[in-house]
Amino acid sequence: MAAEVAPKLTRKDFVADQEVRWCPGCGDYSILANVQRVMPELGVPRENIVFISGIGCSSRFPYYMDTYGFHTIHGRAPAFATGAKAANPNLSVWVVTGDGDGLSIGGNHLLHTIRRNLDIQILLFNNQVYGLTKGQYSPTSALGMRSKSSPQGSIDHPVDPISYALGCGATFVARTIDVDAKHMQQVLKRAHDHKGTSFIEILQNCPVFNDGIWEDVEDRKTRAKNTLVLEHGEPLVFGSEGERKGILMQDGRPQVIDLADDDDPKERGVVIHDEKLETPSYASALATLTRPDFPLPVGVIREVEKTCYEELLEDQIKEAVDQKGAGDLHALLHSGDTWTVS
Amino acid sequence: MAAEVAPKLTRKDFVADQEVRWCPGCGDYSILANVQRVMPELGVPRENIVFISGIGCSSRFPYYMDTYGFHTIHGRAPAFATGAKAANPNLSVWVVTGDGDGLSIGGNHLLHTIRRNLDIQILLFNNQVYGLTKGQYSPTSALGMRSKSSPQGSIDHPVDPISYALGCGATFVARTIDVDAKHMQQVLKRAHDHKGTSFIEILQNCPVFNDGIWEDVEDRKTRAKNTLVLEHGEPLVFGSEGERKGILMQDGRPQVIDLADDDDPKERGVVIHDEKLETPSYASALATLTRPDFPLPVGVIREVEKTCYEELLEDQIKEAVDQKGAGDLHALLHSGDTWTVS
Amino acid sequence: MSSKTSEPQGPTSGDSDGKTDLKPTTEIDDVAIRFAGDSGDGMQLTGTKFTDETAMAGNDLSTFPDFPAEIRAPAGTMAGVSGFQIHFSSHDIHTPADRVDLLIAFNPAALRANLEDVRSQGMVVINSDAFTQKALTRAGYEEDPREELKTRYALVEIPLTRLNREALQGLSLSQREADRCKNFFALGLLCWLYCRPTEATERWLAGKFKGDVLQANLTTLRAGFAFGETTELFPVHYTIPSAKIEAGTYRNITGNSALAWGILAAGKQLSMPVFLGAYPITPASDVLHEVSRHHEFGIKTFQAEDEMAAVSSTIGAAFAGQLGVTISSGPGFILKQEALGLAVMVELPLVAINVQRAGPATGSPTKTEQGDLLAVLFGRHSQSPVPVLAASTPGDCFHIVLEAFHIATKYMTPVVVLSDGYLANSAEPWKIPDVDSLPRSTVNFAGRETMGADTEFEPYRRDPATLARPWAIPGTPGLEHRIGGLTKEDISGNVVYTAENHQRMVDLRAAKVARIAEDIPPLEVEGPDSGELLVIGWGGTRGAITAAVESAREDGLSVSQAYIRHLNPFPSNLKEVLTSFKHVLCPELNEGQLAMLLRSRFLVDVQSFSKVAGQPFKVQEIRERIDSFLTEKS
Amino acid sequence: MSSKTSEPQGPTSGDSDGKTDLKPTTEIDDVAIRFAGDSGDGMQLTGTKFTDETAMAGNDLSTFPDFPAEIRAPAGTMAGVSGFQIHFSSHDIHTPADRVDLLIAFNPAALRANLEDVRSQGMVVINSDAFTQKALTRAGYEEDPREELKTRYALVEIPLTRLNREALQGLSLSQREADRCKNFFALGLLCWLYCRPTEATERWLAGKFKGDVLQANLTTLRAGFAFGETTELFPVHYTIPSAKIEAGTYRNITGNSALAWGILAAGKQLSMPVFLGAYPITPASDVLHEVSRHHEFGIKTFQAEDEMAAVSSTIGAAFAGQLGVTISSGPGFILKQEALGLAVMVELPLVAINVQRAGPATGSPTKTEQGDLLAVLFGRHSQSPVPVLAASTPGDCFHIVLEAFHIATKYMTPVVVLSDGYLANSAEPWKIPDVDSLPRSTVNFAGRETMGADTEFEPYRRDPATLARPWAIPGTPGLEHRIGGLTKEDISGNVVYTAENHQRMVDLRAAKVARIAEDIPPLEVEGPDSGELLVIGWGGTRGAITAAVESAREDGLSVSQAYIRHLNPFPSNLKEVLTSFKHVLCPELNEGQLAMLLRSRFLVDVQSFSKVAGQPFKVQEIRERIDSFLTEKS
Ligand SMILES: Cc1ncc(C[n+]2csc(CCOP(=O)(O)OP(=O)(O)O)c2C)c(N)n1
Ligand SMILES: Cc1ncc(C[n+]2csc(CCOP(=O)(O)OP(=O)(O)O)c2C)c(N)n1
Ligand code: SF4
Ligand code: SF4
Ligand SMILES: [Mg+2]
Ligand SMILES: [Mg+2]
Repeated sequence: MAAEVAPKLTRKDFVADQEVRWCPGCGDYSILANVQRVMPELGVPRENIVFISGIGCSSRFPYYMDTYGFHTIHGRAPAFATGAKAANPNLSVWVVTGDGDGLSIGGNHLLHTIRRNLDIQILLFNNQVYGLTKGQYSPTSALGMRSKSSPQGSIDHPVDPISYALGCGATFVARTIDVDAKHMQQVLKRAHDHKGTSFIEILQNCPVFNDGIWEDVEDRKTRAKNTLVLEHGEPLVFGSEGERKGILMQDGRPQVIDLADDDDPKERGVVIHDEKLETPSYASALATLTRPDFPLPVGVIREVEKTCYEELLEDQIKEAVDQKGAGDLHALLHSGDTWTVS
Repeated sequence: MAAEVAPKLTRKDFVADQEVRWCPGCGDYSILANVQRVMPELGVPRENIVFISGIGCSSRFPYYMDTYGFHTIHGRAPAFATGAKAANPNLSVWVVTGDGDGLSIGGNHLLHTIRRNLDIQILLFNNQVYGLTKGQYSPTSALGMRSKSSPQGSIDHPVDPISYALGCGATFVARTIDVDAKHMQQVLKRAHDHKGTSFIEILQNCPVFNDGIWEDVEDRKTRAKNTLVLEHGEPLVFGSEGERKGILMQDGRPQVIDLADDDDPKERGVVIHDEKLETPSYASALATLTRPDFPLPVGVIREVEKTCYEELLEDQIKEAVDQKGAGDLHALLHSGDTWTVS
Repeated sequence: MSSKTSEPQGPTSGDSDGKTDLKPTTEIDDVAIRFAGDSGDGMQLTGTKFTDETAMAGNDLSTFPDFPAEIRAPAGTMAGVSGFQIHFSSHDIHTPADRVDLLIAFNPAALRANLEDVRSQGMVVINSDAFTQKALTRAGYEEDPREELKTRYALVEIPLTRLNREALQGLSLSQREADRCKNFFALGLLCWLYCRPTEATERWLAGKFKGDVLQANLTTLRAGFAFGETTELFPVHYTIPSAKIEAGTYRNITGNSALAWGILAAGKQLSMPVFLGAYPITPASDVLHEVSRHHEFGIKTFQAEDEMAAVSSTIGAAFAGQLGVTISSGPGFILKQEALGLAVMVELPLVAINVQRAGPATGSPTKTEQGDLLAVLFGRHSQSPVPVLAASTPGDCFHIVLEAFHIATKYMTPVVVLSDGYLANSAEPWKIPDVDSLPRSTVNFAGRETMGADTEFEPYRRDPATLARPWAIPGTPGLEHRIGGLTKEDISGNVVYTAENHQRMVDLRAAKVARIAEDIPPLEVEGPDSGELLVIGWGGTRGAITAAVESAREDGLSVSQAYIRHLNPFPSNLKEVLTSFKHVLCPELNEGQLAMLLRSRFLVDVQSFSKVAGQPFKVQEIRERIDSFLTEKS
Repeated sequence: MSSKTSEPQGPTSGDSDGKTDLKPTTEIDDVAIRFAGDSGDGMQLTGTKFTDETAMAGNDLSTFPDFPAEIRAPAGTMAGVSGFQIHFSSHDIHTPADRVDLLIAFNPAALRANLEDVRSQGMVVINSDAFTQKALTRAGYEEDPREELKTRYALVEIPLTRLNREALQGLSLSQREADRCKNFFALGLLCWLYCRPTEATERWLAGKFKGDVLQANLTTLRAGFAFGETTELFPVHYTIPSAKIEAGTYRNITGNSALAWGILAAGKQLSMPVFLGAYPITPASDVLHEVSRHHEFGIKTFQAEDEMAAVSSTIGAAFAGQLGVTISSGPGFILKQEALGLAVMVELPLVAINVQRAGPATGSPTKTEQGDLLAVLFGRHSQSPVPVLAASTPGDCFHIVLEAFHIATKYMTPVVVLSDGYLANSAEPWKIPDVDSLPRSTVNFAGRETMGADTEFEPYRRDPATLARPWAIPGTPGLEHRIGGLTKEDISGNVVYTAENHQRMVDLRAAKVARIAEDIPPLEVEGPDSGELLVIGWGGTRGAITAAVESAREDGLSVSQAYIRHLNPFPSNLKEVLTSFKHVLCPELNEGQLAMLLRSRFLVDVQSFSKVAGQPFKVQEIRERIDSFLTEKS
């Protein structure tokens, strides 16, 4: 664990001297601001923080953070992060990736990093498009999306990042929205506190190539109606006063009911959110709620405990040293059969 | 669709003239025999059948089938299959892969092939080890497995192939066992009948590097107790006479109850298996049942309908031709601004 | 640039709207201009439209777009500047020109980033409205450069923003919307200045926009034209007589469009369905985009999850009997090497295109380089030979794809085609080929009927002429067989590991590729067949080399040039050509890769002239190297 | 093979069990034998044990295991045969020998697959119990070959299966278990035949097995030894005097163990933790296995999901400040090229090992080749230079890893180390180096203290001597900075796309790698410094070349040899060496890759002698090429 001796830092300490090169209005700006705001609150010395990314607009992120940063190659950021974290478990390692970088070319590394459960954070900016290469559909784009490479509409069924992470055995899975500063900061802190790989899907608007896909949950006017804000131990209730609704599960099938403002959701049978369930089937039910019939769940969907790879790796060294003593090169070279010529 | 004019074929028609080069006792032999037995029953002309594999012991499979076959490179078989099927939708395309080939290096192609839902079959032979490279732990190996590359025990949490396939959005997911001939043949037929990507995990014993990991479900004596044979519309009941048990779901948490031989499982609240549920959370609950507390589900876990990639691809061509007429090279070259010099 | 001035004449625009020309025109034979502004200012579009007009005016031309890797880098900064250069002429030209005669800069950053490429006393047109103190600082100017500029250039300050807004008054556009049209004001002005018609642009606008936006663009285009006619700032305007070009119908084409159309044409010319598997990457993606717009050609496009899947799916399609093609750029291409090695082993036809960009690593994705020649030849493990072709002009990209497919299917082999970032985006007038004159060929799949009734199908029994193995596709009764990456036995294709067979197959694969030389035309020398110096090149540097060598020869130097389209195998007379000259110079946008191949193969002291700066050669650079070389050696 | 026979002597086994030698011994100075059987017959183990005994007997030796790619290919077939050859001698030897003096074949397939490598009139020992009609057919024999064999070889038929069973009667083993021990019967017999001690094997058995299995193996081993003593079949046995070898303590080592131990040693010698990221692949996996057994050295081993993750994690670890090393073989290595290109751009130290195997594609994974030299040099897109070293003997694999790490950390660069399938599995006696004499070095991470208080950290400000940039690792306060694959600005490391900077950085990276030549010892010539012919090679062919050249020189030919360990940059005197000879011949297990480099660099007419058959060179092949070459040229 990083020693907590750093003088109190502020957001500014995390702003790098590089000009930010995203398009005007890009959702990445707001994510950057929120990450910079959260950093001082983590109690991690700045020099121990590392941002690692792949390739994409989103993956330019590390250049703008005044921490250690590594802008790597397309799709492989989780593998670079694995090496860095395994090498030095004291580091606070943050992976930034996009829906293309993380889920198209990089899907395999996401799988294996998640299942190994290193104590790192993975932020996947989902704008449902390849921004940097100027607007092709991505693995999260909706069926039928017209883009430069799909002028007649995409014919690929999209993958849902949350379901995918769950299928990979993720111990921490969450979702938040580029423009919802407070919520994002909460989620980022929770991710940092989680011991294990934290996977966060951040819905991000790309005004240039895919404007408005998240509008219903980004717009303050419609957000309450269209999002289900998850809180551990609280009922699955959404909507605003006068239009509250709750979610039941009937034989594993979710269902929306209307709630009067003075209803006790629990009594009405509304499901109580439980992040800690061992079996991921509840989380996977949440993951598949789709609008317009259901609201979009945001917040921490699942958090469970499992051993972390980098700790077990260090343990192996300790165990080996305990059993055999610290490595002795001379002894190694002379192990087994040797003979001496004089 | 392939014309069904072929003369009645037999198992022998599918036996290639190549010497089979697996170790004595390898589970792959039995899988091969069952696949060869099923082929004549599919009603597909032999010349339309294509087996495509990656690299691994399991991936030698195509050499032994007297059909068209392609032994490709490590991990990429689903991508080769995608090209072959997209090019010629008349072909019956079978991918053979291993836990290393399919889930280690090849995890990404599995994800994308599954979500695109081409009408192909993917058979993943899971022996929880890298056989061909002589016994390293694989992504499905249990935590703690001692192998050549993990002499102190593996420290990776394994990925569950079924959960993974579900997280990828699979439309057909099943599991069967190398030595259970009848069951495997049924499952293979179901997979072939399914329109879309069928993913089948086949539990396979590697007597050389990982002997006996599936023994409790392979051994006829213990199989009934340790497997839950799934049948659509039937209750989740397992065990044999005098020791029947059923599975309930309480708040999304599975639970085993004892059943008297004359109990009506339905009345006792035992879950009725439903392959067709739209939300995959039930299937994902099944996927995570682990022994010894629960039996291992075998059979078709999920089968739902979605459009197939190769059909939509053909439709795009039809649509384009309908709208613009068949491509005219002269017209294309002269489209837009041209000028004539004389 | 020679010029002759004449009195005001009639309308030069194709419009017969009765406008009369109010100012004298000067005839010149060669001009290069550059548009420069923010990434958001529409410079690429403006340049393209001017290019179309220029082409219609009958000039020879060459263009060079140069833009940042960011989608829309920060407004007003050097990093965000996007440029488009066009060189047009009444005679044959080969490059977008080393220096421009006119720069139009939309803001201070655009001025600062491009100024050094303006010829001395060239014209610099700026949008004076954009020269605020803040903008100057953002561009990195410590003081206003305008005064100083006047000493070295003909500076023309135009309040572009204001003039455009005024022109659009009365239309119901927001100011922001109106401002977005100002590039068309500039375009109108330049069309007047160089007596270009505006017809094609107006037609294009009408097809693209409607209502107020259409009206605004048309209005400001015409306002710009009118402004030229009336302002005191431009005393003359210029005509550039049309070039003497071969008769025919022409169009502008970029390398990427030509590749895309070549792919579509291949399906027609070989009468087979085409499968394109690709993963987007700059600067290759536009090929995927363009092909995707033309499914009516029966082509299937597959946007894969990554490059490994792109090439693997393509090989899968080839296995299933289609014309497979995959396209990428350097970083993506090298991810395909393992699968291409498999294609070499299983001997399936396939075309793999690499539109090279500047590296190493992610490098400078929108910049050009010729850095991948050795990588495509030798980047697979073990001995894994493939034929390699390189396109040399945008239009050549069309024909080269056809040729590649011809070789691939005739010899049953993957073929690599090289293009580069410069060719990809540059445009040139292209004589549209007569479709009937394009090469055709037929692919013969193996069939049961060609074999005796009881014979086993032998997937590696070769055609003695080409050494090609048969292409037997799934769906063919009786030819069921297995292929794969393990060492294949000669003829039977079974898996064997014996030493003799291994060697034999290595030799056969090498011999097959070498044999392709028989189909390759001899290398042509431009200029005398022998002499002091041969300048040899390949790929997109052809234009610059040609221009430099021609100028040197005009100055009486003994210099010829040759350019290699077929990089593996080489044309059979290559040795003869090389040894007919006292010296050989090889300019490349890499550290001497072709030079290395030539030296090792022929033991000729080929001298490399290397530039790896993300930019094409300037003609002058090559010319100077020729001069200094001849001086050193004599 | 020279010999001298003497009368029966005392015990030759180290055991002082009072056995006396009943038969005459013949002294010979050089023998090669081969064990051959099914993959399941334990040939590799038997060979290894015989090797250990031979080493203890003080002979120089060289081994060559050759086995199928399948885990346990079908019993009794040619495809399933596994062989182990050992060459041992009382003098210095360099190769496992071209032909064997004795073959012991456990079944007809083993006989058929190996017979052609037995020298004329050599001894062929067979397990006669295995020569059933069925087995003969399975091996592909149409008739029993034994009669015919006798005319050409000294055939010795032994009922091995039966003798072994009989020896083990009384122990409670199943017949199958008993049969599994028969390789130890054979081992005992051969130990008797060549007067080897059996001590080490007995010790090894005692450590490995217990109870009846231990007993059985010991019993049959001794029974085999005794059988030799008593049977009529072997009238004499042989002693091979110990070789005159440099004083020191020795052990047998294979190339793969040496690589693994080199990796462990690197951590010690540079006093830094090591991180090994790898994905299993034949023939490189054993390095991962061996290192994984030694976590007590503080090394972290990471079995990645694929090669991209293997190299990426390793670069990540290097970024975090560890000694990163990644290992693979050809097909896996080329998947790492993109990430290695990034390592070149970000200039982080790293060692990437490629244990080459026979290709192309999946090829013949257990066979050897030197096919990847050009791929490791040029297989990344664009200009992406890395230093390349190649090991030439199994023991050299240890030292080369140390050297690679030294270069990597001193110059801040990824370094490629080449080994091959032959070196990987072959064993040789290796003089164990004195740990204190191994090179040490210290890595200096950048620290805030080395900078002025207000200065910005400049990640690309280079050490003027080495051109290395500083290694500033996360966790260091005040040095926070960003690196990545986009073109870097000199000194600041910021992202820029200007032409001058691009060129400067390309030049700097090239200059840095070129500068490593200053640390490289000059190329040594074995034999006269000048003359008729220089035979030049690299990597695992060194032994065969040495043997061939020595024999040629013994026969009075003017031949010298040199071998290149440093393939990039080359030793600085290389040109001088090459030009001191009239002719240069370059034998390689590829199609002339080093030859190509030498020809292009030095314009010297280096002649390639190429073999690509999945097998090492035979000494005789090279010798014949030398002879024919000198005849042709004279
Ligand atoms: C090996 C390789 N292939 C392809 C590319 C081109 N490329 C760069 S970013 C990108 C997609 C980025 O999409 P996403 O991750 O969604 O990022 P966004 O730009 O939308 O933030 C692609 C295809 C590359 N740089 N490297
Ligand atoms: C690019 C590449 N990397 C690594 C390998 C080595 N390799 C071959 S098969 C294999 C693992 C196979 O495991 P699995 O798929 O489980 O097959 P099994 O042998 O167990 O049936 C590996 C690592 C390879 N052939 N190619
Ligand atoms: S292209 Fe889209 S994602 Fe990329 S910077 Fe611009 S707005 Fe943001
Ligand atoms: S190693 Fe295992 S999986 Fe491979 S053939 Fe042998 S028994 Fe089967
Ligand atoms: Mg995106
Ligand atoms: Mg396996």
